[in-house]
Amino acid sequence: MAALTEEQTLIRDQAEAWVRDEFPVTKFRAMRDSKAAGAIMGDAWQGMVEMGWTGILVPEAHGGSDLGYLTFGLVLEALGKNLTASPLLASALVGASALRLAGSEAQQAAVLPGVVDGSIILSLAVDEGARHNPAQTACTATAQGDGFVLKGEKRFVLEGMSATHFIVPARTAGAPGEEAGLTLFLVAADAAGLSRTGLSLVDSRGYADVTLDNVAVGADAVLGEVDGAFPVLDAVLDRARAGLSAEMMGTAGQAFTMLVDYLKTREQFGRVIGSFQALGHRAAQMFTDQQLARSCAEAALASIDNDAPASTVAEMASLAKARVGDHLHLVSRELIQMHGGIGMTDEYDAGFYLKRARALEATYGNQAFHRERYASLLGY
Amino acid sequence: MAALTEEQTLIRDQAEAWVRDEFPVTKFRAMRDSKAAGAIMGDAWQGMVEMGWTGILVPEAHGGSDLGYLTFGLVLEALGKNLTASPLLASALVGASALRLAGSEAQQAAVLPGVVDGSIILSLAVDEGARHNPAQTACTATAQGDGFVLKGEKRFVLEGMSATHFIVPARTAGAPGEEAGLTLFLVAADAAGLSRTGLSLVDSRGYADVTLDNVAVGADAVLGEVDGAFPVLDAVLDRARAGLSAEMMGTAGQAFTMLVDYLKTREQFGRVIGSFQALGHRAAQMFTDQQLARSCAEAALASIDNDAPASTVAEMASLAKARVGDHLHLVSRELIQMHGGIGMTDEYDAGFYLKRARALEATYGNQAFHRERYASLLGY
Amino acid sequence: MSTATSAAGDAFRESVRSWVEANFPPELKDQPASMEGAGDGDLAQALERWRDALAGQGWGAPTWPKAYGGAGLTPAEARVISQEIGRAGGYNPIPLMAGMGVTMVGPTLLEYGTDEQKEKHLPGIASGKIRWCLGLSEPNAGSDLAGLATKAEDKGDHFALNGQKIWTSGADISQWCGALVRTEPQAPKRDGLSFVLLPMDQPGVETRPIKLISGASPFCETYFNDARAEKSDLLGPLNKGWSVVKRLLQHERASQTSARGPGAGGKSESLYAIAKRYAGETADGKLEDADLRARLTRHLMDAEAHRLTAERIAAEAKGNVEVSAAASIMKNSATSVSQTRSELMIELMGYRGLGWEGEAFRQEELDTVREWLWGKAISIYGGSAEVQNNIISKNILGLPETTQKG
Amino acid sequence: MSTATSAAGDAFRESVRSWVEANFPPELKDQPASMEGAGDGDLAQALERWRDALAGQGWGAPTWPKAYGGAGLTPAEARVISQEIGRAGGYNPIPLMAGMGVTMVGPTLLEYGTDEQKEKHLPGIASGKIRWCLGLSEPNAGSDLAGLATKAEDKGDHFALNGQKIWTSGADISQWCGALVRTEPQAPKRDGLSFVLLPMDQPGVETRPIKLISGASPFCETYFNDARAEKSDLLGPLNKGWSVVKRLLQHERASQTSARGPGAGGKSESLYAIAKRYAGETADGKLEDADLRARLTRHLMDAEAHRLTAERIAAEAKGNVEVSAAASIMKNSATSVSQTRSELMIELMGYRGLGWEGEAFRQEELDTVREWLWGKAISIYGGSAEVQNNIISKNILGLPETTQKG
Repeated sequence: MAALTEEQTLIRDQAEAWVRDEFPVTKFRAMRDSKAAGAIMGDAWQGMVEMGWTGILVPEAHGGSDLGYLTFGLVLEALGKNLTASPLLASALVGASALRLAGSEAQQAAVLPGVVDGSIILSLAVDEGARHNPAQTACTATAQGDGFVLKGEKRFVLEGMSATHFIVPARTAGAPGEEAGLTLFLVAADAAGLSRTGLSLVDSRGYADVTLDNVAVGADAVLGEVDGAFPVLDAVLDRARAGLSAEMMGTAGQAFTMLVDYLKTREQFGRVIGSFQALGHRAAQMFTDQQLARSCAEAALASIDNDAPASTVAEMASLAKARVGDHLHLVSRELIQMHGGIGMTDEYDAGFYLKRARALEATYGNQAFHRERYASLLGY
Repeated sequence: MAALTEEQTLIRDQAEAWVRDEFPVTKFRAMRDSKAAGAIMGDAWQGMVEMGWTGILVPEAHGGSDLGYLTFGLVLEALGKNLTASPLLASALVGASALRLAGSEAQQAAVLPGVVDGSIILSLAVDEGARHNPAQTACTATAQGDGFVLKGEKRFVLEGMSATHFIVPARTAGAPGEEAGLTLFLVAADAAGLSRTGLSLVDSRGYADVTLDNVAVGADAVLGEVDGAFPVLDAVLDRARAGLSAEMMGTAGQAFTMLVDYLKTREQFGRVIGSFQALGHRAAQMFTDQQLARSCAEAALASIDNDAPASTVAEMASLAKARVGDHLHLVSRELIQMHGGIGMTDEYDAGFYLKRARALEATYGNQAFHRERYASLLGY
Repeated sequence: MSTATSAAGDAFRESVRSWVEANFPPELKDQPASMEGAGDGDLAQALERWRDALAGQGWGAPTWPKAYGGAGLTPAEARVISQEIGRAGGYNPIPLMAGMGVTMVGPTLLEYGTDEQKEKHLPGIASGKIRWCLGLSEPNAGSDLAGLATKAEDKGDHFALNGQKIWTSGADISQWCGALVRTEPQAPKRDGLSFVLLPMDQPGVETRPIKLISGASPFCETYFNDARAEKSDLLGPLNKGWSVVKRLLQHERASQTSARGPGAGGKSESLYAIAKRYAGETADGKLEDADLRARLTRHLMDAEAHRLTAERIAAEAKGNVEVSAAASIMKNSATSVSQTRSELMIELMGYRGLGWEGEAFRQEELDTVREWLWGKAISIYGGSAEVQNNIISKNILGLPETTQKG
Repeated sequence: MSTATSAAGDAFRESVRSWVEANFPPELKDQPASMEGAGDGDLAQALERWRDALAGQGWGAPTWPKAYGGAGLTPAEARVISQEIGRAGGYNPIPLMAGMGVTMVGPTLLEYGTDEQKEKHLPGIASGKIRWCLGLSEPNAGSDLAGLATKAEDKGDHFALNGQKIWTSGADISQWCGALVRTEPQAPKRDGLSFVLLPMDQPGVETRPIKLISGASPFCETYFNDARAEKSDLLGPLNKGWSVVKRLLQHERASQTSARGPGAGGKSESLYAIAKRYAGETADGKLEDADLRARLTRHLMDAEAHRLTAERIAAEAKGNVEVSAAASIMKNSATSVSQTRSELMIELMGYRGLGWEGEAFRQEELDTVREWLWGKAISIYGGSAEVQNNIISKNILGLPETTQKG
């Protein structure tokens, strides 16, 4: 872990204790088994609001603490460990970032206090196909009177059932595939013409497909510049990717802890299996990989806090998402393999980590997407 | 090894015995240390001629035995084991294949008997840059009178110093990068305007750069069709690649044998190191990989013998060259690593295998080249 | 390399073909194989007719002696039968209906069984009427079978079994079970084990299905509470069950090397077409996702190398279904090809490759997800990848014994 | 994350900068560092002047106490000195001139040496005038130092050494050697070893350079025939040499984690530019070889991850040059980055990356080949990759002892 301030250490320790004591994986299991609509773990959300996590990225003027992305990452890492399901990342990181980067002072004042007190839940509805590709946005926003009419489909929207408002990139000009011509809109979930359908994915989180069937919005729904949203959308997504990498480090970290614990206790052939050198070396390589991946995740968060140029943040975010994604993939697969048969059973938690790993990998661009982006950013 | 005929078994056993008894790696070392021009191991070439290996791909009418590529592969595999250096592949496989596939009956009658008795040594002078790319051929052949004048540079020509004749693809039409417009020429090494310079590469073989400075040749120097040589050149190269894969299996096989022998005898920490499970598992994975690679090499040779369609031969040849290349790479690296310090010394043979592996990989297209080609052949 | 087919072979193939034409129920054409057979009424009846017709020929286990329900054919002839049935759009349901009977229990019985045992058990397997399961693993003995704890106490004419087995595939629908049990508690770990056969329909046997990460499964936990196995159903000598099971597992590996399931073979040939559909293609027809394309190519090469190796091993063995040293290699290779393919499928499908249930997803998308998850077991069961590597390094390469005793 | 530089720090940096400006011989600007120092006459003289100037400040080993030739500075201040010298286009030649002295022998002497030993040996190291080598490995004890056979017999006031060492880097040009020798033949393997210091210029010591697969090398075989080491030059307690050397090797690992050489760092930033030059680029500026490009990206990401990890570890340690548990991780990561980079270089250069000698190749191409071959040693020396993985699994992860005793 990076060299932390006293305040950061306090927040991390609090988050880790809360997750450990209040939200063991049994709570995730219970939520999954109940198939709760929106897939928010009951009392988790209120607890997060109370601890002030929803305000970490919100300016003090709007009721937040403005502590920055590395701090937010510490909380997300703790939550990732026991798979705590909530709209924290979608609303208080991605949504709040969009408002701060693109919203006017009035828009921020109208929305951010609600994000902090948990009454507003934001979600960025960006993907339209099964694979992440913001430039391919086809959803249209046609000018009508003072405002716009939105038409299109947004797929696999994170926390789509629990969101009270969506941030919707839509095309005011240009054609799918072009970066120019996009505009961001803030759309209430209960707007006329908006409908949503919950989806059941392997990780049991609250995804939804959102249909915009001629949804009329006013001019004040536009976040930032008309036609020129791509750079700010990309910046918001890079913050999302960096934050997600921190959550993924938590998920991978817990999986690795479970794996090492098992190696220390499971006996086969009259020996604890961790004493088999082939397994020990694989564990050592995973640990080395973990250290490298952690550095990438932290560097991405820090680059945002340090106001690094957008291109640097983009490089770091893609590096983190790809490198941590590979790490999580490795560890979650080995978690099953080293557990053997027991790891295959639904009774055991290992499968949750494998499933969640793949969903996290796919979100906001998978490893292949970010390796390609990294190469393009470096210019080869 | 594939199910062999009695004759094939005999030839293989003879080749293996010859290599083991007459050409241990010490002979390769002596040749390297002497920096012999042309890098043919003294008496090896005459021995090969006597055993009839130079005629394995030559029709009986021209003094050969016409036993096919799988049989030739058995010999090459044996030669690969102890790094026996000779122009056998360049002349009696690549050169003979070019004559058979592209040469007229008269041309075959003029050249092939010399290939069989060793008095003619052929070499395909194809590459012009550091990386294999036949379509990029820039060397020109301009019509003049009945014949042509060749101008250009051929680089890293196999056995370029010992060759008596070169088979030269040159451009009679089109531009570098295009497959159309190539023609094959048979050019004597002592032709006016042809000069060559020996190169010292890591594997101590006889490469040369060949310069064609307005070399005039007659119309009878054209092998096959004017302007339309690319398909036949590709077919010749696929035979070269399949044959090379067999040689590479031999080199990798011997490296693996050395590795396993070392694991069985070297002691560290009071135990034979092969008893360390981490090393044992790596050896097991190498052995598995060896079996897979062998199948590809044999299938490529067999597809030629079975007159499979050119596209199938191309697929199999690329599969073999890529897959065997990866295998050889893995084994030659692990050979050094598992030997530790001793493997790093020039006194020990391990380094020869590492160096030869990289040269073999680069020849007629490396793994990346053939993976790309395989994908293109399959159509994605 | 050329396969010269003899005249006799051609005649045999023709006779098989006309028999299949006459007997294969047309309603079964291109029906998917499933472990439970066709669920539907009409299809189930057709399947039973088909099973009985095959059994009548001795083709449920064609290489077994006629006396035991087989047809006394060569492995090459058996392959002709499979090919001809496949040609007609069908499959042989008996190996599926018999559970572990045809592939594992039968061959082991042929080798170790007494004449009475063969007469008693083999015909039921060869006819597909008796389904067998195997009681090998236990919760505390996964890869390490020598650590088994289930006891079999000598009660004169029978053994009384007490303990728990796990991963007994199909135990809840099987009629018989082959179980590895401890008959000599004092002996060193693998010396006191015996292999017994027992009927599942008895008060002392209880089964509980196991839910897996991929959902419902054929696996069970099986509990023995004074379960009864007759002395006459002891297979092989007393306290020599280890040798019997080693052989049994070799038969298992041999049957697993074909990389069926979500792995190699026919399906993987069009993997890049699926990839193009989900990930798009460039103007010149290449897969849009260059990084994925590079890994896809490596996978397709590995899959082809695996297929060629299976062919090569078969050719080298000249048609004998010898349980060879190659089994461990092929098991690991098949596993790797199969799991990599699943991972690539999930990746290229993006979110559509992460659906658990619901109408938002196509059935084949949901199937792909379940196959991906289920496929994680392939490197665990039937001797884990690690166990296979131990076998290769020790038995094939001759590396010295590791500290491990497995 | 912000590095608030204190006012005091700024003042120190300024004083260093002006000292360097005044003392750095301009003819040494941007000269390459080499183990032997500049070969040429004028440059050699300038280098000696520069060495003596640095030594006068105690900056050969700035963190050592002033009493022993150091400057008593903090690690942070030492880094400022390095940075300022680098800024002027120079480097500090003393750590190179002292062989293993500054990086390994010195820190160990500071920890284990008596006051007399420190006084006797440290100033020579800190001034760059005495070059040290280490006699650790032997032909039959590579990764397993506990298996050493070189004996040191007690002769009253001195030990008589007999045996053979290998991989003694720079032995043929060193003045002193630190050697791990067996002083108690009866004791269990690692209990009977002692660490002694001895001068190389004596009749009982012979050296023979070792030729490597990459050509000539700094390594030697070193033979002791009744070589003499004074009793007063025994470092640490008798028969406790194992602990001394363990510490010594931790210092070695700490000095190796920076992935210098052909590996990461500045050079790798333009690897793709080199790749484009050799392999070409597409119309839209991508590397022509798509398969290579995909692997290059993974490598560049790994290299950047390694660099960030080195930074992170330094930040977490708050500037202390603590020999940390991270050393094994960083050693393996640095090795992997460095070797992968070399392999990629060789691959992308095609035949031009396979030249051994001759005018057909550019010097940097030939250097790349030699670096590739030499680089294979990085995963072997200083504790092989396997030994590091043992350390990580046992000491860091706390996995139970394997059968191995190392």
